[in-house]
Amino acid sequence: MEATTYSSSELMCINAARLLRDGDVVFVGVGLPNLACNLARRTHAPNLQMIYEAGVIGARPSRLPLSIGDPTLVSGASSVCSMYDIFSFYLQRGNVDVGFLGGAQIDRFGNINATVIGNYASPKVRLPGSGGSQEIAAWANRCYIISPHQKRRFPERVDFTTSAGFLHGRVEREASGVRGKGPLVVVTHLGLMEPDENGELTLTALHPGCTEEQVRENTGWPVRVAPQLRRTEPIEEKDLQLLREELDPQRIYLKDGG
Amino acid sequence: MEATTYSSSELMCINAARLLRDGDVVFVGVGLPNLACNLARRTHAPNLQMIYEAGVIGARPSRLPLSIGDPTLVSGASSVCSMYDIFSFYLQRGNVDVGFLGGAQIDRFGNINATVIGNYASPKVRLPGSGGSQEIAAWANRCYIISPHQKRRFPERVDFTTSAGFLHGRVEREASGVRGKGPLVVVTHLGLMEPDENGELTLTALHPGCTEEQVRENTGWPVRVAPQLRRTEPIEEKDLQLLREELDPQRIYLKDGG
Amino acid sequence: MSKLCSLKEAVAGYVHDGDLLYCAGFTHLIPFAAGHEIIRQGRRNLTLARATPDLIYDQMVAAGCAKKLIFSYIGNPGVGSLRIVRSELEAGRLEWEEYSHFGMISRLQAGAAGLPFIPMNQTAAPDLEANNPNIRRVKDPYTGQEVVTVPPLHPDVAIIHVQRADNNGNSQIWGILGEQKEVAFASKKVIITAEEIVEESVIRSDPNRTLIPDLIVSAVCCVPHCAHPSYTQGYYDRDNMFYLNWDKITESHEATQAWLQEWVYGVKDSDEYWQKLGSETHERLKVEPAFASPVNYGKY
Amino acid sequence: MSKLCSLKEAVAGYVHDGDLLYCAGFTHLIPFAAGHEIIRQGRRNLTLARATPDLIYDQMVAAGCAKKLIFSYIGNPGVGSLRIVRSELEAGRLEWEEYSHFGMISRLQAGAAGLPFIPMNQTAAPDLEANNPNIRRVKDPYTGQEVVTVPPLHPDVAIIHVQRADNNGNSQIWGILGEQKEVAFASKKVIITAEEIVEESVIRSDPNRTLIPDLIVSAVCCVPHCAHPSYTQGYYDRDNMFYLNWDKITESHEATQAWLQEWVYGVKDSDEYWQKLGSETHERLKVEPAFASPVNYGKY
Repeated sequence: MEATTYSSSELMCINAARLLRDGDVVFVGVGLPNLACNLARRTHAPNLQMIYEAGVIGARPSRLPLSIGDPTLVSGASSVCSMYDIFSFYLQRGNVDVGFLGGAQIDRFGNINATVIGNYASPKVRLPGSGGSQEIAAWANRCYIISPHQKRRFPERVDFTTSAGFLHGRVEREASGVRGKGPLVVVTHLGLMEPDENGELTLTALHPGCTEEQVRENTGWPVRVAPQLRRTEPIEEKDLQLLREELDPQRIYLKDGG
Repeated sequence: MEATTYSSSELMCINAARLLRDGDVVFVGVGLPNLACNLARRTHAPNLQMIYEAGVIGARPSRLPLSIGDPTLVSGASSVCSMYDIFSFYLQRGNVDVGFLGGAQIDRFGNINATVIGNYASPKVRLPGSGGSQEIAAWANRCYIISPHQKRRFPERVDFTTSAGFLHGRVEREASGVRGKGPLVVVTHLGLMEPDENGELTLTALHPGCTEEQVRENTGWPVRVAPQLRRTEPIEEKDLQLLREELDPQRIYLKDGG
Repeated sequence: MSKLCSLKEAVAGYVHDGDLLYCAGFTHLIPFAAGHEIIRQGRRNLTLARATPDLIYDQMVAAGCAKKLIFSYIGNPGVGSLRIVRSELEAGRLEWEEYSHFGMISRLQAGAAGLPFIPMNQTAAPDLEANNPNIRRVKDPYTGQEVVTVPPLHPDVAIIHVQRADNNGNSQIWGILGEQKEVAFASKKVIITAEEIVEESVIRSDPNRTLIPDLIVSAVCCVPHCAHPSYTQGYYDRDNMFYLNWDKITESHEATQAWLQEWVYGVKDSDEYWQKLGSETHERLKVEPAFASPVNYGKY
Repeated sequence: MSKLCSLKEAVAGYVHDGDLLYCAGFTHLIPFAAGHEIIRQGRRNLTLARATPDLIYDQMVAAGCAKKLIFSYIGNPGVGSLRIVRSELEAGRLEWEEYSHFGMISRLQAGAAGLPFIPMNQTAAPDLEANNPNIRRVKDPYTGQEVVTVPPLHPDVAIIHVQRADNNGNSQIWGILGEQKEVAFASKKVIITAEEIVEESVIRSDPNRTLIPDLIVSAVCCVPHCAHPSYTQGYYDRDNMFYLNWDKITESHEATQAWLQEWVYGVKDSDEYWQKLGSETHERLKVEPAFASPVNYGKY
């Protein structure tokens, strides 16, 4: 049997798609989350409901959306509403099952920084800021994070908490009373990390061919390994084909990121 | 010159129409206020903007609306929005110039009761309640009240303050910080009452043929008469004709009410 | 996933004794057929919430379905008093909770938005606030001034009539929107009654027109003429004559019960009700078409 | 009452040095032509508010119009960083005030509704709140739990691009609605730029489609292709190539200034700009029509 070859973006995308359940209402961002959702909808989750922060519900993009407000999201969608409504009637009200998140830094407790590297008042690097992610991280029932596995992206502690993971530990998030369960899985190009009972991200699965050693080298804290470390399922040719031939034929988001 | 004859409803309606200025944005109720606004729009105020609490803006009803949500209000209107929007984006935001009000009781300080006669918890008569009037009375820039002049309708003090006039005096309303100027004119079938510097309704004008004596007999408090008591302008034939032939040909609202 | 079922099935499955029910529609799109089905199925102890109870709740109260009313205006619109509701309130036989329209609608907005309260500016009118412990105050953290608050309303079930919906429940409304969208999002379950069930492609050709998305809908029922004697913009007119007649009918207990016997218990469903109204009424309520200007979304 | 005027007149009359300006549109309907006209007229010390500053504010900041930015996401959408804004912020040459999208939009909702604040549920993310004194807390008077608040935003002037408007300013939008309506009602003055000025009868045939009513509009300008390189649903596509090019152009100060010279200062108005883009671009951005299903309002 010949080994299937794929990029790390493809690997992360397909593993993210596997986390979605049929009928899920997903708050989608452009890029890999969008590809993952469309892949899931075309395979095991035909009733996936894709919602975009621009106020689009039930989108069925017929081309790859190049921005969060691409007109292809609207043509053929089931509903369009204002941004205030999408954040209040959908997200805050508890109508969103899944949110996808990413950021420049993700820390030991799944907190995300998308705001600044360095000091807030006089930043070394000014990042884009929250956009929708502060509320998605708090109010979506389940959150998934997608990120290449690099040491600078996984520090012990974020410089700025743009979106709450488990703060300093699960009890702290639970005490705050926010409705969502927080980040449940971090999908990287090496494997999956999931929060333990204390909310600390631990390695729970490795992708085929990846090692614990690689994960340790590329994580900014002494990452723990779950007692029952799994292997993720091998990548199937049919998923790659869908991604490459139909969903992102120009390889805009699938060009290798790690 | 032969005297023009008209009903008291016609008299009140035409005098109410005279209070409207061209370009006013009016929060309209059905019945006499609707007729007054349509009369004004067809005569001296062609740019009058009629807004209805159902969420209709710029209505141009082609028949007499029989309810506050008549479909004729929508066909040909410039905009339709939700009730939350009409009360918040229009009325609370300060985009409404004029509100028309009525009620079972109007007292010395222009407070209105549309809720109960007697005690709230076990009422002698249960009236319809506020509807939109609590907020119209507070937030429209100018309010006008239309009511037949009867002693039971003009008590010294209302049984229940559904909508604020000047409360116990103008200073009290001003201290509350509400944006609207309160009831500026009460149009009855005998004349006009306007608040004095203390917010107390005083007789400022009599309709042709009406007397101070009639007003005193039909008011529940010792009503003061303004030093410069005026006569309202005589009713013109052309206004009556518009009302009778075009606006309410079946005399649904113009049948005599006092 | 199709949620299509009969109105009988929807009421049997989703409306229970003791529920807090909101039949939506401000004068427009009032789901009378659903109210009648609830009466036929003999629901009891309902808390009926509506800004304007209108004839639909007068009928349900007359039929003994209700233990409490939440409202902001009780009148027979354009006619006068709502006799049944008024006499039950005056007799102390019906509990109630009262707001201004804005207070009532704000409760729905808070409910739809998932907020624990919503602020409103002061109105200086003291008496309703003094009599309703749900109306409270909070200090604006910027100016220190007080604002008035209401808590969210979360009906157990909302019934919402619309012009057209697809099998899944994506629903489009035009004309007066009232509080339809806010009620749908505020409620735990939503039953859609639609004049027409259309192909998904009709809905998806005009997504901005969709007020209620399928993901909050429990059941979809095809119920033409559901709103009579209120109306459905573009489909039929308001039957003002019925609103006037109801005022007469409800002058006597006997006439009211006889009306319920004949027009609610005595008919199987809304189709039979509509047929019974007769061709003269059908003719009287017909409307000439007037179409919206075309709108091009573009193929992207 | 017609408020029709040229975009040049509207900017001259309603946009002043030092104003708080909100050019609306979430990726859709961004009024680039208005931004360019403001640059040409040399406005200074503006506070620029937008959820996503996008290229329009990157260009205005590059041209020296701005002293402060109020925002919730600074990126070149789908491309990466917004270089000019980012470097000005990092260099400390531009003041800023930052929210999440929901915080920003909530400020507009509060502004539009005439409220002194609006509550939002907690997010547990502490750092933005700790760095922005406008984000505060209030105790929910029902549960005693704290909610987060923001104050209203009241821009001096809003510029809003729409598909079609009448002379008076009644404006219809379809496709992504973003924060257009909230911005319009929150602002002190509103300038409408429209792809098409249509007869009042077109607007009034479909009142539910009207997002912005004439009564809050100060000026109406006919500006076809105003939104390029963003898009107008049904009229032309998003020019993604320009979004990619801007990323290259802004790598150097000289190239950025040269671009402003050629494409903003060097053209008279948006018509000249569009012509200068050339037929290949026009062709590339064309869209095939796809019409909304008909809707019947009825003659009443």
